Amino acid sequence: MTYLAKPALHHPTLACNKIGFTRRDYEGRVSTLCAGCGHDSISAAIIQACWELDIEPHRLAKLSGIGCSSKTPDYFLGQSHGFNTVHGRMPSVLTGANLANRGLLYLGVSGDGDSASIGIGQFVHAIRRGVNMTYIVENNGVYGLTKGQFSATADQGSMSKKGVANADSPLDLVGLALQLGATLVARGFSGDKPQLVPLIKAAMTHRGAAFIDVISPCVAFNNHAGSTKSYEYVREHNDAVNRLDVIPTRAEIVVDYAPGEVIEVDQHDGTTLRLRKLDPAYDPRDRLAAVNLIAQRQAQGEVVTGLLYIDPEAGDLHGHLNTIDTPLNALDARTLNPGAEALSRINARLR
Amino acid sequence: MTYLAKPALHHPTLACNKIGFTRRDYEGRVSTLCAGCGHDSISAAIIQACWELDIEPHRLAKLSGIGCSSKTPDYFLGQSHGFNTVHGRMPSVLTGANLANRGLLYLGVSGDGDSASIGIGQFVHAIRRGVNMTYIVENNGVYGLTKGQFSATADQGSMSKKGVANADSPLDLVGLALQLGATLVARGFSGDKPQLVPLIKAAMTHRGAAFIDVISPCVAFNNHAGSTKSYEYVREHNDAVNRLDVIPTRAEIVVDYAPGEVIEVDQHDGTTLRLRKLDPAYDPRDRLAAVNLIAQRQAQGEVVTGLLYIDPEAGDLHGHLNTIDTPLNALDARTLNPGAEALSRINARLR
Amino acid sequence: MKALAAVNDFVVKFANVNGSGSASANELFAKAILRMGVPVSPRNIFPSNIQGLPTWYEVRVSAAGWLGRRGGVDLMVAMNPQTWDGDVAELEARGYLFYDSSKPLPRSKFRDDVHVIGVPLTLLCNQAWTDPRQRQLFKNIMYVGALAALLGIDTDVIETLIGEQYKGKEKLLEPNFRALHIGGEYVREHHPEAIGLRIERADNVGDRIFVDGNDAAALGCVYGGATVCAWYPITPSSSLAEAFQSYCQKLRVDPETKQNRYAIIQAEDEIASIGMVVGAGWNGARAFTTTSGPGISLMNEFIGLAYFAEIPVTIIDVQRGGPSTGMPTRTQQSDLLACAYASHGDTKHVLLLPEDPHECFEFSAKALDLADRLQTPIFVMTDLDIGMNQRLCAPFAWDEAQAYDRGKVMTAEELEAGRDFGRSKDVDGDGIPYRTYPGTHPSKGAYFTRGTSRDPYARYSERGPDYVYNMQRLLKKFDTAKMLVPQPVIDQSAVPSRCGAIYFGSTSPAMHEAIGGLQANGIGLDTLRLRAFPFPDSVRAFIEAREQVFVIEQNRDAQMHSLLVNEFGIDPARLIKVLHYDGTPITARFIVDAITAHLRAAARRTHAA
Amino acid sequence: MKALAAVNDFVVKFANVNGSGSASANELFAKAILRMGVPVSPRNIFPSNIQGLPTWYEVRVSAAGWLGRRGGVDLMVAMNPQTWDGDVAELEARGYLFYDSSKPLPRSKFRDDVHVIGVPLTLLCNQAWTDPRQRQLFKNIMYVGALAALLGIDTDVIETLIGEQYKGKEKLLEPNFRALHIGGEYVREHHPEAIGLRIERADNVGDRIFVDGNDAAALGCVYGGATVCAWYPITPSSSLAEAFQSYCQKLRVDPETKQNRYAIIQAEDEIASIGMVVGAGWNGARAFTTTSGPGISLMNEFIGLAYFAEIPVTIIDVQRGGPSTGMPTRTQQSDLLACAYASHGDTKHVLLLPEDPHECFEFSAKALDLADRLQTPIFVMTDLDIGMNQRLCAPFAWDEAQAYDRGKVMTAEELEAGRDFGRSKDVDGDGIPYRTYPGTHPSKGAYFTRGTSRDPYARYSERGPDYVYNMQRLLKKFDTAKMLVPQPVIDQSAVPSRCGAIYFGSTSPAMHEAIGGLQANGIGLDTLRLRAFPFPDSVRAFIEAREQVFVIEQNRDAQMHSLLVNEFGIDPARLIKVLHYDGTPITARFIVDAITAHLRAAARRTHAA
Ligand SMILES: Cc1ncc(C[n+]2csc(CCOP(=O)(O)OP(=O)(O)O)c2C)c(N)n1
Ligand SMILES: Cc1ncc(C[n+]2csc(CCOP(=O)(O)OP(=O)(O)O)c2C)c(N)n1
Ligand code: SF4
Ligand code: SF4
Ligand SMILES: [Mg+2]
Ligand SMILES: [Mg+2]
Repeated sequence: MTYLAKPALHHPTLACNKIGFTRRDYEGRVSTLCAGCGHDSISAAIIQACWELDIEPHRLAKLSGIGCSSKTPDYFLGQSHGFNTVHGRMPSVLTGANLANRGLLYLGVSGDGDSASIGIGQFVHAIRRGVNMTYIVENNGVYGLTKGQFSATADQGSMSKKGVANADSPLDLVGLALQLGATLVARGFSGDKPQLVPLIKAAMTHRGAAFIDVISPCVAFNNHAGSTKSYEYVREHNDAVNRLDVIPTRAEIVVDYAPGEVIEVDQHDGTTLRLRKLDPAYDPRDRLAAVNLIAQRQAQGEVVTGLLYIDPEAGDLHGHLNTIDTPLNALDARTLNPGAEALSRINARLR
Repeated sequence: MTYLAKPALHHPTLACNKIGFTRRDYEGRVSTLCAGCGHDSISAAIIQACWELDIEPHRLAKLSGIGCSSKTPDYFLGQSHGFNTVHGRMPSVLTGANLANRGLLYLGVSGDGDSASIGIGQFVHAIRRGVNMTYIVENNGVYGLTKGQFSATADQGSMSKKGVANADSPLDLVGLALQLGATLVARGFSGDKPQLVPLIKAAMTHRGAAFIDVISPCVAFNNHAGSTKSYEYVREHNDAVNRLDVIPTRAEIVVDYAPGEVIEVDQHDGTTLRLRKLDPAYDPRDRLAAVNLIAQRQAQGEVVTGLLYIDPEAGDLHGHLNTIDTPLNALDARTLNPGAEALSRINARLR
Repeated sequence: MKALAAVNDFVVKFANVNGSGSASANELFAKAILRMGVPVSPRNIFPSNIQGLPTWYEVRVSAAGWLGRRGGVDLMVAMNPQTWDGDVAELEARGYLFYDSSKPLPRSKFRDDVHVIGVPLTLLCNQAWTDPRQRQLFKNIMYVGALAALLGIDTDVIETLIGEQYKGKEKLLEPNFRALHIGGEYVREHHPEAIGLRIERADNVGDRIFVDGNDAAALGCVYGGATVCAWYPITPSSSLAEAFQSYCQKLRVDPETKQNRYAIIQAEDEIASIGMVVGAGWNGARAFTTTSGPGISLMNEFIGLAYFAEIPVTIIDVQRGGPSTGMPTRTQQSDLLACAYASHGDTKHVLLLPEDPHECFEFSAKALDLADRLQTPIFVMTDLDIGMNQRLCAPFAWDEAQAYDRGKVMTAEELEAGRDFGRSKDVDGDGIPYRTYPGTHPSKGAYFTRGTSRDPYARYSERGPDYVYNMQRLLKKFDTAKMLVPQPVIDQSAVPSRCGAIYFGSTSPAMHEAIGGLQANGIGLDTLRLRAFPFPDSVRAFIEAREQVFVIEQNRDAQMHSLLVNEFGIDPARLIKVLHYDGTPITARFIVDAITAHLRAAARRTHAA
Repeated sequence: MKALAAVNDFVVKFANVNGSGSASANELFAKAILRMGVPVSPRNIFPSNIQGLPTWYEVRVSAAGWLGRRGGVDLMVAMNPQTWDGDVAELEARGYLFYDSSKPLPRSKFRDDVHVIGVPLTLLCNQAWTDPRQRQLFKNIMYVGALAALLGIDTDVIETLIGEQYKGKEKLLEPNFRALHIGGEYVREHHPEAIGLRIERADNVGDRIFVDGNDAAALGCVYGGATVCAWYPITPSSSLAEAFQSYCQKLRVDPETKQNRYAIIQAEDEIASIGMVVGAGWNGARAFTTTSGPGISLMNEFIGLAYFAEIPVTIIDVQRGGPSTGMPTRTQQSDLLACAYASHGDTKHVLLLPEDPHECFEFSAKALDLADRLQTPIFVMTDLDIGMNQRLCAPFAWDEAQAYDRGKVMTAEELEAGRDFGRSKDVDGDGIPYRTYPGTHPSKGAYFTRGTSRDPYARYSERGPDYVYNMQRLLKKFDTAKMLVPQPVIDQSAVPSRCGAIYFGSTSPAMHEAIGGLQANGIGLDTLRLRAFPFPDSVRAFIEAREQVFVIEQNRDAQMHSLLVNEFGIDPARLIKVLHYDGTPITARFIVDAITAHLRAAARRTHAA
C-alpha cells in the first residue's frame, strides 16, 4: 500500500505512537460481552500491543471462530478487516488468507471450545504447518456463548452449573502446541496486562506459528456452589428459577505478581488457580525443557505463565512452499497466464 | 450370550485354544492388499493375539475408517461384526458402539491418514475420554488407498512419488496419546510379530484407552529414487509412463532384534529406519519418563518400540459415566420407561 | 382519547436487559394469568448474547385460546432505556406504556396517543433494599405486582406461584412477597383508575400443560427408550439435551446400584455426536442427537452413511434462522431440503413435523421406533418458536400397552434355527432387511457393515446389478415409510370451499386463528396439516381434489412446496406459495392478508378477462 | 461360423490385473489407433484397490467418431485368469477371444461361437528375459505387438509412440521394441489369416486432442489464474490436484527467483481445504478445491458461509457413485441436489456442467471469473467418466485479449475519493455488492465479515427487515447469474419433431449417437444441452415449446428433473425421466431403447383410447 496513514486530529492528551496513531485508533466497536469478562481485558492488551508496535491497523487481518471470545475481534482494531468464520474452523481460513497475501499480519482469536473441542483438528494442523500467525486462545474452560457447558480444557471432576461433573481428562493446549512444533508458545492471564502485552508483542513480531493460551475467567458461568458470599444470593435465585436469570456484573479479576513468583487467584467459581510466572533466568529456547517444566509444575497444581518457548530462527509455511515475495492476490493475468502459445504447445503434446 | 461356542471339526493338526478354536476360526476373507503390505502382517498378529487370549470372536467388534489399513478388519475375525465407517471418524462410532454395549471387546483399526490427518480430532477426544478400546494405527506415512500422498505422520522433507517434498512437521501419535491421557501406549513394527502379538494382547486385556502405533511399510508407494536396485527398472518405467503402472510384488520386511537393541531397517523407499526396542528394565508406569525417552531417542534419529506406558489401575468412560453393568442395548421397556403414572405427575407439575 | 379496552384478550410486551432477572419475573406474570384460567402464549425475543443486550418477552392473552403471535402491542412494559424509542413506537394507538418513572423523562420521549403509567421502581427498590443486587433483582417482581394490580390479577395466585418456585428456599419468599406488594400498593395508590385491559377469572385452560418443546422432546426420548444421547451445544437445541440429562437423573437411575441407565456424551462437535449415535444405533441401543442448522450441515457425511448402511438414527433439528450462522436466536423452517435430501448421492430421509410440545414428546418417542423399524435416519423437525417458548398444549400421554418397536432384528435362536440372513436382502417385500446385533451368535449372523456398495449378503460388490438392487430396495423402503409415519390432519372448512391450505409445525396456531379471519373475508379453506415426510397418498388426494392449495411455510425458498411437487409430480401451478421468513413467528394476520390478497387479485384477473 | 467383420468400428476390451503394467500398454494401443487417424474412446473400469484385483480397459474404435460407451465387446484380450469366465461370456457372438496360451486350457473354458486367438505370451517372455519383473512387464507390450499385427496397426506408429514415451530413458526402448516384435512375429507366423476386425488409416481425428478431464480442468485453473489450491485426496478427483501441481511446476515458477507463483496445500481434510479456499477468496486470491461426493458433504457448513458471507469459491466436484462411500471407482451425476442447495437454511448455488475435457478446461477457468463476479461458490460438476478417462476433444483455446474478471472490488483510490461502501448493499440493481480486499486503505473500507445477519453496511443486525433485504438481494444475484453462466446448446432435429431431450455433462457422446438410432426408429428429437444452473430462460422456452421433453441423467432420483421443475414451476408431467445409474457410463443404446419404449407405449395408449 502506497498510502500514508493519516490519523485524525486527536485530543492533545492522547499519546501518539511512531506512526501517529493513538490507542483510540486501535479500538473497535463497543463490546457486548458481560461486564468483567476476561476476554475484554485481552482485547485491551491486543490494542496496547498493536499501538506499542506501531502496527498500521489496516495491515493486520483478524480472524476468529464462533463464541464470546470469537466475537472480540469486532471490539478492537476497527480499521482492520475481520472475519468471524465458523465454529472451530478459523485456522484453515486464516491459513488460506495468509497464503493469499503474505504481506499482512494475521491474528487468530479463538476460545477453548472453538479450538480445543470442535477445532482441535485444525488447531493441530495449522500449527504443524508453521503458518505465520499469532494464535490466541481465550481460555475459560467453558462454552460461554452457549451458556456454560464444559469445553475440552475444563478440569476433570469440575462441576458445571447443571451439577454435572466433567469426566474427561483436560487438554493442555500449551503442551500440545509445543509438541506440534509451534515456534513460539506462551501462556498468560487476562488479568495480568503487564505480562500479557509483551507476550502478544513477541508473538506478533515472531515469524512462524506463535501460540498464546490466555486464561480468561468467565464471570457468567462460574457462579455456583462455593462462590463468594455476595453472589450466593443470586445463585440461590437462579437455582430456584432453574435458569441463568440474573448475571451479576462483576469486576474482572486482576493479578499482580513478579517473575518467579507463584500467586493464588480466587476465581468466580470459588476455586483457586495457582499461577507461576516464569523465572527471569528461564531459557525459552529448549522445547523439551519447556514440556518438562509444565508437566512438573502441573504435578504441583501450578500453571506456568510466561514465554515458554521460542525458536528465533523459525521458518514459516511460505518458506516451506517457496512462494514468491509478491502477495499472490496481487499477481496479474500477465504473470499468471501462460498464454495462447504455450497452450498450443500443450495441445500438440496431447495429439 | 448363553451360547456355547461350537467350533467346527478341524484338521487334527490345527492347535486349539482353551475355548476350542483354531487360528483358522480367527481368520477373515482373503486380503485384497498388495503382496508384502505390512498391514497383512498386523492382521496376522491380531489373529494370533485373539487366539492366544481365547477370545470368542463374536464377542469382539471391529471398527475402522477408510483406507487400505481400514479395509483389514474384513480380513480377520470373520465371525465378528465389523464396521467400515467413514474416513477419519471411526473413534466416534466406536465410542457410541461401546456405550451401547459395554459387554463386548472393541478393536479400532485405522491408518495414519485416517487418524493423524482427517481423524486427529476424533483421535484426541476418544482417547481423552478413556473409551475402553484397543486402537491400532497401521502407520505407513502415506495414503495408500488414494495412491501415495503424504499423511500427517510423514517425515518433514521426505519426497512423494510425485517429487513433492513434505513441508509440515510430522505428528507423533505416540507422543500425543501419552499427553492425551491414554492409559496404555505402545509402538510396534509390522514385521516384528514376536513383539507385536504381546503388545496387542496387553492392549486387549487393558481396561481403558489403549493405543498402539504400528509402523507398517507400504510397498506400493515407496518405490522411488534410492530404491534397491531390483526395483530401479520398474521405477524408471513408471516414471516414463508417469503413472503407478507396475507395482512389483515384494516380500514383507521382517525384523528380528532383542530388547534393548537398535536395528537398522532398510525400507522399500531406500531410507533406513532405526528401531530401538525397549530395554527389559524399562518401567512403563511413568508417563513423563516415556515422553522424555521418546523425545531423546528421536533426537538420536531412533524410533522406540515396545510397551511405553501403562496405567494398570486405569478407569474407562463407563466408569466416569457410572453406567449400569447391563449393556444399555439389553435394557427393555420396563426398565427404561417411567410409565403413565409418572407422566401424569409430570403433567401436573406443568400446570 | 379513549384507551384500549379488552378483557382476557390483549398483548403485553416486556422490554428488558439480558441477564437482569426479568425472565423469571415475566414467566411468573404469564403463569399467573394461566392460573386464572385464561390462556396465554408467551414468546422470548432474545439476542445472541449473555448479558447486557436488549431482550423482549411478549405475552399474548387470549380467552379464545389463540396461541400464535398476534402482532402489535397493547401494553408495553418498557424497562430498557437502550430500546425505549423503538418500544414506545411499537405500541398500538390508545395502548398503555408502563415504565420506571424514578428519573423524569422529557415530554418528547412519549407519545400523545398512548396512556402512560409510571411507577418509580428504582426509587421504591432503593428504599426497600440496600444490597445493589437485591435492588436490581426485586425490581422485576415489583413491576409484576404493579401490573397485577393494574390488570386485576389476584395477588394470591402470584404468591402461590412464588411459593412453589422458592420451595425449600424460604428466605427468598419474604423479599419477593414484599416487592410484589410494594408494586401493587403503589399502583392502587397512584393509579386508582382501573385501566381498560383486564384479566378476569375464566375456565379456558382445562387440563392443558404449559411447557416448552425442548423439554417435551427430551421427555419423549426418555419415554421412547433412548439410552444414548450424544450432542454438541448449539442454540436453540442445547436445552433439549440438558433437559434429557436432568430427566434421566430423575427417572433413569437404578434404585439399588444408583447406576445410570443412560449414557450422555457432550461430544467435541456435531460430526462426533452423530458418529456416536451411529455407533450406538449399529450396536442395538436407541440413540439420538439434537442440533440446529449448522450441525445438520456438519452431519451430512454420516447421515449418508446411516442411509446407505441402514443404521437407526434419530436427529432432532431445532431449526433457527439460516443460512450459515444466520440468526441463531430467531425461528425458521428452513432446514427441510437440507434434511430431506441430506448428503451427496441419491438419498431421501424421513422427517417428522411436530406442531407443539405435545407432539414434540410424541414424535420424539415415535422417531426412535421408526428409526429401528426403518433402519435409517429419522429427523424430528422442530424449531426455536416451539422449542424454546412455553406453549399451552394437551397433556403428555403414554399408552402402557404399547411396547417399543425394535424392528427386524434376527435373534440368536432364529440364526441357530438356520434362518437365512442377508443383511441387505428384501425378504418381506417392504424393502426393509433384517439385521443382527453384534455379539449375537458365535458362528452365524456376523456381517461387515460398510458405506460402499454390496450384494444382498453384505459382501463388497462393485457390480452394477447389486448396486441397483440395493438402491431400488431403499426406494421401496422409503415408500413403506409413508404408512408408518404420523398421518396428516385434514380439516374441512365450515363454509364451502374450492381452496385448500397445507401447513405444518409451528405454523399451526397462526393457521388455526387465520381460518376465522379468512371466513370474515368470505374465504373458506380446507386445511391439511402435514405431520411427516414422505407424504402419504392422502396428501396427493387432498391437493388433487382442490383447485388451488396454499402451501404456508416459514422459509424463503418454499422448501415444502418443492418436496410436494418433487415427490408427487404435481403441477406447481396449483400450489401457491405463502412464505414468511424474517425470523419472527408467522402470524394469523400475515396468513389472512396473503391469502386474501392472492384470491382477490385472481378474482380481479378473471373479471378483467 | 462367420466371424465378425468391421473396419475402424468395433470394441476391444482388455481384462488385466491391477498394478501389472497393463495400463500403459493399453493406452499405447489406443493411441496407436488414434495416430492412424481413427477416433477411439477408451475407458478404465478399475476397482478400489491398488494391486491384484481385476481391472479392465475398454477401447471403442469408431470411424464415425462416437465417443460414448457402445456396450458389448468384439475382441476380448483376456489376460486375467480370475475373471476369465465372465470375460469370455461378455463377448459378442462371432467375436474374438485373445489369450495367453502358454498353459493349455480345457475345452470347457471356451465358447464355440467365438474365434480364439492364442499367443503363448508367458513362454515367449520367459525365453526373451530372465528378470521376473521384466518378464511380467514386457508381456504387456508383447500383446500390443500381437494385436497390432492382427488388426493391421502400423508397427512404426507404435514405435514412434514408445520413442516419445521413453525419451531420455533409451535403455528402455530396445526391450520394448523387442517385445513388440516378438508378439507381432508370433502372430504373423501362427495366425496368418487376417481377422475380420481391421484398422485402416483414415483422417477422422483432425486437430482434436486426447486428454482426460482432470488434467484439462487443472490446466483450466492455471489459465484461469488460480493461485491457491487446497485439496484432500479422494478418488476420482486426486489426479486433478496432482495435475495442477505439475502444471504449476512447469508454468508458474518465477524464472529469476525460482519462487512459486502458486500455493498448493494438501489439507488435513475437506473441511480444511474448503476453509483455506474461503480464506484465500476472502483475501482476494483466486482459489479452488477439488473433491468428490463425500468431500462435498463435509464442506456443507463452509459452503453455506461462503454463500451468505459472499466469498468467491470454486469447487470442482468429480462425481462418483454415491451415496456415502458408495462406488468410489464408478461414475454418476448424483451430487446435483447436494451441490445446488448445499448447506442448511435457504441457499442456491451456481453449477457448471462440462461435457468433456475441453469444457473442463474452459469451465474451470470460467468458474474462477464467475466466483469473483458473483462472490459466491461456483461448482464445476464433472464426473469420473470425463475426469479419469482420456477423451478426444477440441483443442484448448485461450483468447489472450480476455482479461480476468475480478468482479466488484472497490479500490483504495475509490475509497479515498469518498465513494460510499456498503459491503452488503445492492448499488447496481444486480444484487451484487462491492467488496474490499483486506489491507486496502488505512481508514476506509474495512468491514467485519460474518455468517450472521447484518445490515447493508455489514453491521451485525438481528432485525427482520435487514435479514429479508439481504436474502432477497441474494435471490436477485442468483437471477443475475443466469445470463453470466455458459448458455445451453440447442440442436434442432433433422426430422420434424414434437419432442425434446435435455441432457448434460458426460451424457453428451451417448446422446449425440442416440439421435441417429432414434431417427432409425423414426423418432426425431430436438435436444438441449444444459451447461449451467441457474437455467437461463431459453431452457424454459425450449420445454414450453414442446409436448414432451425427456430429461436424461445418470442418477436414481432424477435430480436435474427436480431442479428444472423447482426453478421454473413447470408441470412435471411434461418432463419424462430417463435414468441410468448403475455406475457404468450411459450408452446410446440405453437412451434409444428408453425413449423408443416410452413413445411406443404412449402411442399404444392413444390408439387404445
Ligand atoms: C457448528 C456449530 N456448532 C455449535 C455452535 C454453537 N456454539 C457457538 S459458540 C460455542 C462454544 C464457544 O465456546 P468457546 O470457544 O470456549 O468461546 P467462549 O464463549 O467460551 O469464549 C458453540 C458450541 C456453532 N455456532 N456452530
Ligand atoms: C471424506 C473422505 N475423504 C477422502 C477419502 C479418500 N480416502 C480414502 S482412504 C484415504 C487415505 C487413507 O490413508 P491411511 O489412513 O493412511 O490408510 P492407508 O491406505 O495408508 O493404509 C483417503 C484420503 C474418503 N474416503 N473420504
Ligand atoms: S458468558 Fe462468560 S465468556 Fe461470555 S461474555 Fe460473559 S463472561 Fe465472557
Ligand atoms: S498401497 Fe500400500 S498400504 Fe495399500 S495395500 Fe498396497 S502396500 Fe498396503
Ligand atoms: Mg470458552
Ligand atoms: Mg497410511
